[in-house]
Amino acid sequence: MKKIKNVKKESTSKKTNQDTKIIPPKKKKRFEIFIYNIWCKQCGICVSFCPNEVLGFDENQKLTALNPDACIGCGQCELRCPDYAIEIKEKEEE
Amino acid sequence: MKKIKNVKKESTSKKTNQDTKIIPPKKKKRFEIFIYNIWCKQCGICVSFCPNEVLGFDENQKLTALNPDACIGCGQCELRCPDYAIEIKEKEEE
Amino acid sequence: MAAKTIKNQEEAKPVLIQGNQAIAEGAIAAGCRFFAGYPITPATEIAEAMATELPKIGGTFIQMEDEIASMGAITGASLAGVKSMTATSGPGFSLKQEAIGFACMAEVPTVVVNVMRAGPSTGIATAPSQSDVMQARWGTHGDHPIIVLAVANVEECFRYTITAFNFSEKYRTPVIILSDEIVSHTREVFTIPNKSEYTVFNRVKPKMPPEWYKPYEDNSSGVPPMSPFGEGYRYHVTGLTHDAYGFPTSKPNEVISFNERIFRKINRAKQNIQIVKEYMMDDADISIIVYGSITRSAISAARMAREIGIKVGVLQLVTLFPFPGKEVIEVLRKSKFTFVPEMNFGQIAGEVDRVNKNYTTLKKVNRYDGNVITPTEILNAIRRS
Amino acid sequence: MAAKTIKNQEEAKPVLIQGNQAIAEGAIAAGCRFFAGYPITPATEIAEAMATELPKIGGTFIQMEDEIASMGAITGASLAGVKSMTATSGPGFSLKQEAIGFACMAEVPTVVVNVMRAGPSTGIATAPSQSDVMQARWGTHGDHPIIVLAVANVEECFRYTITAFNFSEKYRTPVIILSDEIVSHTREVFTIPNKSEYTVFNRVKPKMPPEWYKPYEDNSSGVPPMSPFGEGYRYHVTGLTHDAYGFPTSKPNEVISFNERIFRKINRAKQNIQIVKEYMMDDADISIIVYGSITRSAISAARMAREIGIKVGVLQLVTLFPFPGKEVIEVLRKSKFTFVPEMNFGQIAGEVDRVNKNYTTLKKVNRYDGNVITPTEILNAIRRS
Amino acid sequence: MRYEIRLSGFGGQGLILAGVLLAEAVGIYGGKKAVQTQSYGPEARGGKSKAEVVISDEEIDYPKAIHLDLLLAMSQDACDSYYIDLKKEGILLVDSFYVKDFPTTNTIKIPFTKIAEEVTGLKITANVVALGAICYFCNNLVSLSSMKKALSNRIPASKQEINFKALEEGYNAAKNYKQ
Amino acid sequence: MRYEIRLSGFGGQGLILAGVLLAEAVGIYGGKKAVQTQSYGPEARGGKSKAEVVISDEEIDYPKAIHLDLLLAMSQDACDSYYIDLKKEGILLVDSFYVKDFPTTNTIKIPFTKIAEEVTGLKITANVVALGAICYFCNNLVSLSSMKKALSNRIPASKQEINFKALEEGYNAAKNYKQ
Amino acid sequence: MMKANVLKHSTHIVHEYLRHSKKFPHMWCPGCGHGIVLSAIVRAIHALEYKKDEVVMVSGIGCSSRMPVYLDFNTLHSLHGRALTFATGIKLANSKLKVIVVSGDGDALAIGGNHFIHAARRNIDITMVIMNNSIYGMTGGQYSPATPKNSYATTAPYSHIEQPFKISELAITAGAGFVARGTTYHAAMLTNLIQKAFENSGFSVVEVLTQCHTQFGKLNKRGDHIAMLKKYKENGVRIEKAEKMTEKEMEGKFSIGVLRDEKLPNFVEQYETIRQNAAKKV
Amino acid sequence: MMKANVLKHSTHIVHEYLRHSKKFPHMWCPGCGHGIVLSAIVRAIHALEYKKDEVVMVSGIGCSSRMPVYLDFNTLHSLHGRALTFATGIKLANSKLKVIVVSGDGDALAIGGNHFIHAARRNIDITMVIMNNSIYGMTGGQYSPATPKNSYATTAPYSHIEQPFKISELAITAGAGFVARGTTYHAAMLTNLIQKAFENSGFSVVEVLTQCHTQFGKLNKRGDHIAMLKKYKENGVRIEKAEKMTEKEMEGKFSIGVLRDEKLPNFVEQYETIRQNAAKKV
Ligand SMILES: Cc1ncc(C[n+]2csc(CCOP(=O)(O)OP(=O)(O)O)c2C)c(N)n1
Ligand SMILES: Cc1ncc(C[n+]2csc(CCOP(=O)(O)OP(=O)(O)O)c2C)c(N)n1
Ligand code: SF4
Ligand code: SF4
Ligand code: SF4
Ligand code: SF4
Ligand code: SF4
Ligand code: SF4
Ligand SMILES: [Mg+2]
Ligand SMILES: [Mg+2]
Repeated sequence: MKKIKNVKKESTSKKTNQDTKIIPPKKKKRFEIFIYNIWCKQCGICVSFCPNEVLGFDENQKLTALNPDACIGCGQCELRCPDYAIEIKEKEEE
Repeated sequence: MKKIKNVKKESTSKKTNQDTKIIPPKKKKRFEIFIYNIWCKQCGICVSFCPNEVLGFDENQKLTALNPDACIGCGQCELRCPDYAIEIKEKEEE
Repeated sequence: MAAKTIKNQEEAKPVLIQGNQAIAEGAIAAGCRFFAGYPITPATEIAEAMATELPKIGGTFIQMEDEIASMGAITGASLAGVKSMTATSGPGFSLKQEAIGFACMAEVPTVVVNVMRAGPSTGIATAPSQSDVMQARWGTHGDHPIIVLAVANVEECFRYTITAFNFSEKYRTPVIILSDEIVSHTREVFTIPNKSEYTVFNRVKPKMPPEWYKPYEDNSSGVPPMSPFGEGYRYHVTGLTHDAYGFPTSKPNEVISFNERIFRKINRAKQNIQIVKEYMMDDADISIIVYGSITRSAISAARMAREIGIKVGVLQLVTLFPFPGKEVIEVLRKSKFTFVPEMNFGQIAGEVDRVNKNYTTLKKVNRYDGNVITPTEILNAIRRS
Repeated sequence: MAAKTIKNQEEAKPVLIQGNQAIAEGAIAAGCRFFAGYPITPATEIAEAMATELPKIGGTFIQMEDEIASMGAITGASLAGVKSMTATSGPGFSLKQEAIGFACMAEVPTVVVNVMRAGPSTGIATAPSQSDVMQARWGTHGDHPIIVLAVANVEECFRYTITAFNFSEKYRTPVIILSDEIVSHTREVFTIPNKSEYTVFNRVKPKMPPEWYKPYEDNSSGVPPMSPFGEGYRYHVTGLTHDAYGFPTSKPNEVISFNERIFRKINRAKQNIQIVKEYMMDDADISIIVYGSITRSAISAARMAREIGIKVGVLQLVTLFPFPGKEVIEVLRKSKFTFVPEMNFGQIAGEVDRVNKNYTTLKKVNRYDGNVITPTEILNAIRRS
Repeated sequence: MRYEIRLSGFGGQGLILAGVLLAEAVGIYGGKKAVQTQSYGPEARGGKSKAEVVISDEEIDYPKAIHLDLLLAMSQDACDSYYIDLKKEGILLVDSFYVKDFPTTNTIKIPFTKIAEEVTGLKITANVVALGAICYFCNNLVSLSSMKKALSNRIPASKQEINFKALEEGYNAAKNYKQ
Repeated sequence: MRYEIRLSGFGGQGLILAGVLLAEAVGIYGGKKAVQTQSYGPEARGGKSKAEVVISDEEIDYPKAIHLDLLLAMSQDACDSYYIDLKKEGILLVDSFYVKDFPTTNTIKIPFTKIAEEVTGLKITANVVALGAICYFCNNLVSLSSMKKALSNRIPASKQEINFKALEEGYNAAKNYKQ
Repeated sequence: MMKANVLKHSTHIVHEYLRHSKKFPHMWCPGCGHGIVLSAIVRAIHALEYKKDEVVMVSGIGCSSRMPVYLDFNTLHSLHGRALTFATGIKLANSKLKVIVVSGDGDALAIGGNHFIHAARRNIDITMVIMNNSIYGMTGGQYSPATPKNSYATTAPYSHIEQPFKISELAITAGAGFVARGTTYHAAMLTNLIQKAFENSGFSVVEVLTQCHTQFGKLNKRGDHIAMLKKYKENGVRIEKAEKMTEKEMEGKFSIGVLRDEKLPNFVEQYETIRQNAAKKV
Repeated sequence: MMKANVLKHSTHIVHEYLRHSKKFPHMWCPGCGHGIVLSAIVRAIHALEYKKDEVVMVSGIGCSSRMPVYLDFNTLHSLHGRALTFATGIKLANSKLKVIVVSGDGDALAIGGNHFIHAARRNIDITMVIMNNSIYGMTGGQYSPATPKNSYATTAPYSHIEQPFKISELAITAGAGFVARGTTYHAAMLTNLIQKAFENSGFSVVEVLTQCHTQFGKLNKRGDHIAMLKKYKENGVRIEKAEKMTEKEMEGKFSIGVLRDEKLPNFVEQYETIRQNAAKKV
């Protein structure tokens, strides 16, 4: 089980998904997004239900964090990923 | 299927069974009681639930109409006889 | 791709058709108008084809809650006068055994298809096998005969499904059709024959007045006429051992005569029931006895052997039970070696062995890894001998 | 009269006990602590005895919703480490076939008793028969070996139920005990042996660290050690064809090695498994090959024959499968005639016939009217020959 | 020496229990071999019922009765059906409370059910009364005392006394029986 | 003459349909014998998928492919697994959109999926594009016109046009192919 | 509507429907409730004026399942638990037949429980009479899925620990359009309930509480069949009345009468539509 | 009580429970809901701090039933429809084990329907998660007992005419002490429902609506797995709210949450009493 740390981190912040209430982090936390591409089946569930449109596919149909900085660490992607192929970790204080 | 016409007809009238409402026949009808002893298993159900205690067993454990005249033709015995061994017929006008 | 290729039987146009679809077509051609089943790989396409086709022609398809229920339903439908079929694979076939025994006992014509897959148990659902052969003969409790046919290609799927219905109607018995994953899923070009090209047999109904009818009365054929429910011949059907009226009995003479009759009705018709096919047997001194999809490999192998100068012939058993012992013995007698290739550990080989009273040397060629036996494998076995 | 005669096993007092109760006693003696069943004549008393006895000694009895559920439950209980049994008769035995096949595939020790009654189908529930013999061997789909024992009297009911458990534990396989209405309902005086008089075998558990454990790994015996669920060896059990880890596979080499191993583990232990008993065979020139309750008639018949100067011997097959061909052949070789009396149309006779390569003249003595074969019938058959 | 006994009548008369008691008296307390069988069946729903006991000094191979040495018939139906299985010199013992037609003049007629009702007040002890009679007729096979042992093993202490009484009355009735 | 073709890739690429079409084109509209088989299995849940067509002038006994004359591989996985079954002189035809490692330098690489997307806008027509290429390489076995007949028998009229286009593009791509 | 006279000449009517080729009395124990159920069924059929030829009676295995052999209909004594599966085939093969399944609590709900809930779900036009005697009568007194908790059975010698099914309620939840409960004491009412069950097109269930004194009664000291019938009389409360009673008042009692009567589309009529749609696609 | 963090580090937790000896990704189609159910189960078990060694997961046959092979528990992939029977034996043989059955709508309710209602009636301490995708996924799209009326399936090419079971309601009527319904969209809630199911001692059922876009979705034009998840989101109404809504308001919607949670005496604890009583009689 190779954990592939996703490197693409374009920080275009997008409007939040209306369906989900977002509590703005009291203290701005930052999150790292790990995608295990060997396991990921590109189903797009995490993409669809991410409240902040953090995720998307690249031109090779690979899942990518398009807006990693927008991630609020809500864990919705992990909860619904049918293939346990995405993981969110709070960033260590730099 | 031999139909044995029961001949015992002692006419001791008894008090009516309290559990069952008896509508006294408007015009006094009389009934004949046929017991098919070859089929009868002497279970006693007809005896127990006859509203007028018409039926009983003789000394040989054979089912008998002890009080044939008390029969009101309600048909309860026929309805519950598990062996279809008793039949009530209205008597022809004599 | 299920229903697309199933054509109305009037047009005689070639179609590319799967074994499973050909079984459905054969059933419909034989007059089957009721199908009850439960999905299972690799038999499901039969149900799917029947679900599509039967309502078009006034028939009925129902998916039951399990295989037992399916067997019960087809038996009921047949009692009500409608030719009926179910189809399954090993696990479902195991479940049906009690109800198959009932149909044998009550003498209800039904056709049961078992598309064999690799076992034991759940095994490999998508791999072919021939390991339910002995089960088809002995899967039920109690002693009774049964008719088992094995099909080898699309054309046989069609043809012998009709035969299965005919036997079931003629002898008032369930008939088992054994197919396998290869036969059932292989698509071949096939032209559905015209009605004039096959015969359909319908059960004999009673002609006497109802008061005279004894639904289980013996006669010269051993097969009493059968009245569908609802046509004035009210009678009793039971899985208990019964007398000529169908009423339960335990009187030894009645029990014996019932049990002997159900054997006799099959045994006396053996001639008619036991279907075998010979290929290149005339001058053969080595024989292959084979059935089902492996027949194709055997014929290829025989051809290949003859190319290198070995005179090999093939005896294909279409009827597995009642076991065509006479025909097999004839072949054994003229063979130096007889090969029995099977996708199991040697089930029909055991039957051949029983009748082989030192006539020839028997050699088994077995495969049980979920793959079909190739012509080369058989050829190599022959060359080694 | 069910539970009354079942005594605590410490006291060695003679009791009048039915075959069915002796089976229950034997099971308990063998360490059986779980029974799941569904009532059926003539096997019900086994369940009733277990319902009474098991809770007394910390075991569990459960009446399930049907026979399939019973077979599932005992397989589950055995996986959790508890020796388990179920008991039924023909109709229930037919229903269990799929689940028996699962236990063979997953190699779960279980004991299944079939008290045979007259079939086919519902037949005569209260009459004896021996017509499920071939079903015991071939009732499941897929190819696998199985161990089948047949008991003849109360003492054997007790003794061979222990043997059945021992075989099941030793070879990780279901073992079928065939009894019949006569054996099961006949009461005889029997003294339940002391624990020191029989041996009880318990399955071998793994000793290696869990990381090393492969639940289906081959070894010299072909029987991998078995860990109960919950003891630290977490593994996977499936009815799919599986690899050494128990994981589904369709890789031909893994499939082959699994299938061959389950045959090998039984075949290599044949010597141990095949139990036969000889009576008066030493100087016999006529033999009777027999099993189950008819053994008693056969022995009587042999005695009667010797009284009139005919040297008859008896070979009783306790183990029906794996079929003790070697022992049978030995007897066939020295017999002018061999008789195979059975309460069916000749099922074991067919197996004897297979191995009889012109050694002797085989004669069947069959009865299928719901009555037992008497000594006189066998004697008469012998005298006619 | 093989001795075959059949106890027959209708369902509910306790004939199977009687068979078990007889087999236990002989086999456990009497020092001989005994094997007991019975017929089950829908008959059990009020129809015929029968139990058999085969007694021998040696091992008993065949457990079913073939030629009866003693037939106990406690119903007319049973008497009619099973008389044919009786040996020529066999004993036919009937409950004359129920059996009115006798197939042979040698029939031993004792009204077991009547005796039962008289001495215990319970018709259903007729089976034990009959066992008493059998103890008399087969005294070389089964003694009253081993039958009592069998009874006390099976029957709750509270009911022992009336059963012993029934047994003894049966024995006495047989002893005093005059054709 | 026996000619064996295997169409392989992953589930969802329509390879079984392609196999059926090829067999129909050959066997119904092309005047030769054709037998089509396929592999089912849990593989169908997104994994490998394959269909085989065996073509011959005579009756075909053995219906499975043994030594492939032509292998179509539309995924890397399929290419890797099945290449071994290819005859020495057999044709390896890959969808270069998915297959990037080639087991032999003789590989014929055509980006079927890319072509499909370009000409029909639908990746799932890649199977038909590949069939077009096969019509070219096996023109002695199957003609474009019989393939078109097969297509029009199976495919709703509304989709016929784009499928014909896909087919032709595949044929042309093969024709214009240069190693 | 019930013919006025079916409650009046019951024996005469029943005799008309018995098989004269069968030996009577039947095999049931003296006083067994199954015989009473038989006559209620016959009266209902007589009232409906069904022809004997169009009636098919199907059963499984059990004492209750012995019923068909005695009746002059088309009769099928099938396998333990499977009566509904055979009946389904019969009904679908010839929808003009009136198909009635008679079953015991064990037959219908132990081994046959799955077919029961599926027949209800499918709403196939079959009338089913379940003779619930809370026990396996035929095999000699083992517990059934209807055996009340804390009862005794030969397989529950220390008392029974499982809850019983609420049979009628289960039928309703599973989808049956008509569900009623009666008893053998209420023999006249039972006739009526069975008639209504036939009249409802769809899967119709009548649960009948019936005495097995031989097994259940004896093992549980419930007295003889008469004592058991008296209990039915005492504790059976008409549903109209029961609905107005509190849970406490209903303790130890049970409701009788029609529990559900709704016309739902049945399988056969819907399949006819399927046939028409399919025929268009030829 | 749920450990606070199980909803937060789901992937990490799930990976801890996967079998490293198995090849991933698993065999389910991309986007199949069964994978989501797996993670909800793992989170619940993790929250309960069960040891892997004490958990036994049993399944039948179907796509859903492939779950056990991936998880590092004691796992049993049994026969189609029979998981509960095996689980019953396991639980009774060693009552300390935590036994969970995972099943599909076909496995649990078609062939397995009888074991389902009997396990509920018996109230045996097993937790059962039913993945209801309204179809037979594994065999390629035949109708199941949960397929809604008027849908399409490969065996209902002209539309389906049978009513579906109300699975949760059936479980309640059959006697289950704990019954809940969830969806794969409501993944956090699902974790909680499963945890509660484990906590209830007795037969506990969680019905999960889960998407099979490959078969059911495709045959019924329901769009892809994402569209199906969105429908769950739209139409799933928490039971607390649903109870206050009118039937009309609930049209096309369904309630989710805990439908029943009662402590009923379970089989194992009652059998212990039987053992004590029996031991006295030795
Ligand atoms: C497959 C199968 N299993 C078991 C039996 C044995 N058996 C016959 S009837 C019966 C139970 C009958 O109970 P019920 O249906 O309640 O009928 P009752 O006798 O109480 O009327 C059983 C278990 C059988 N005949 N077939
Ligand atoms: C006895 C038996 N019958 C039929 C099958 C074939 N079969 C395998 S899975 C399945 C249905 C699965 O449906 P479901 O339980 O809903 O699971 P899903 O695949 O939808 O998750 C069937 C019918 C089988 N394996 N065994
Ligand atoms: S945790 Fe996942 S779902 Fe939540 S915002 Fe981050 S990427 Fe999106
Ligand atoms: S939900 Fe999981 S499998 Fe699907 S795209 Fe996202 S990471 Fe990949
Ligand atoms: S009809 Fe019957 S029940 Fe009524 S009074 Fe007369 S005898 Fe009594
Ligand atoms: S109810 Fe019938 S069987 Fe019973 S005693 Fe009366 S007539 Fe006889
Ligand atoms: S045992 Fe019970 S159910 Fe059977 S006939 Fe007797 S009373 Fe009726
Ligand atoms: S077929 Fe359906 S249930 Fe099966 S894995 Fe695919 S989406 Fe899931
Ligand atoms: Mg009952
Ligand atoms: Mg499903």
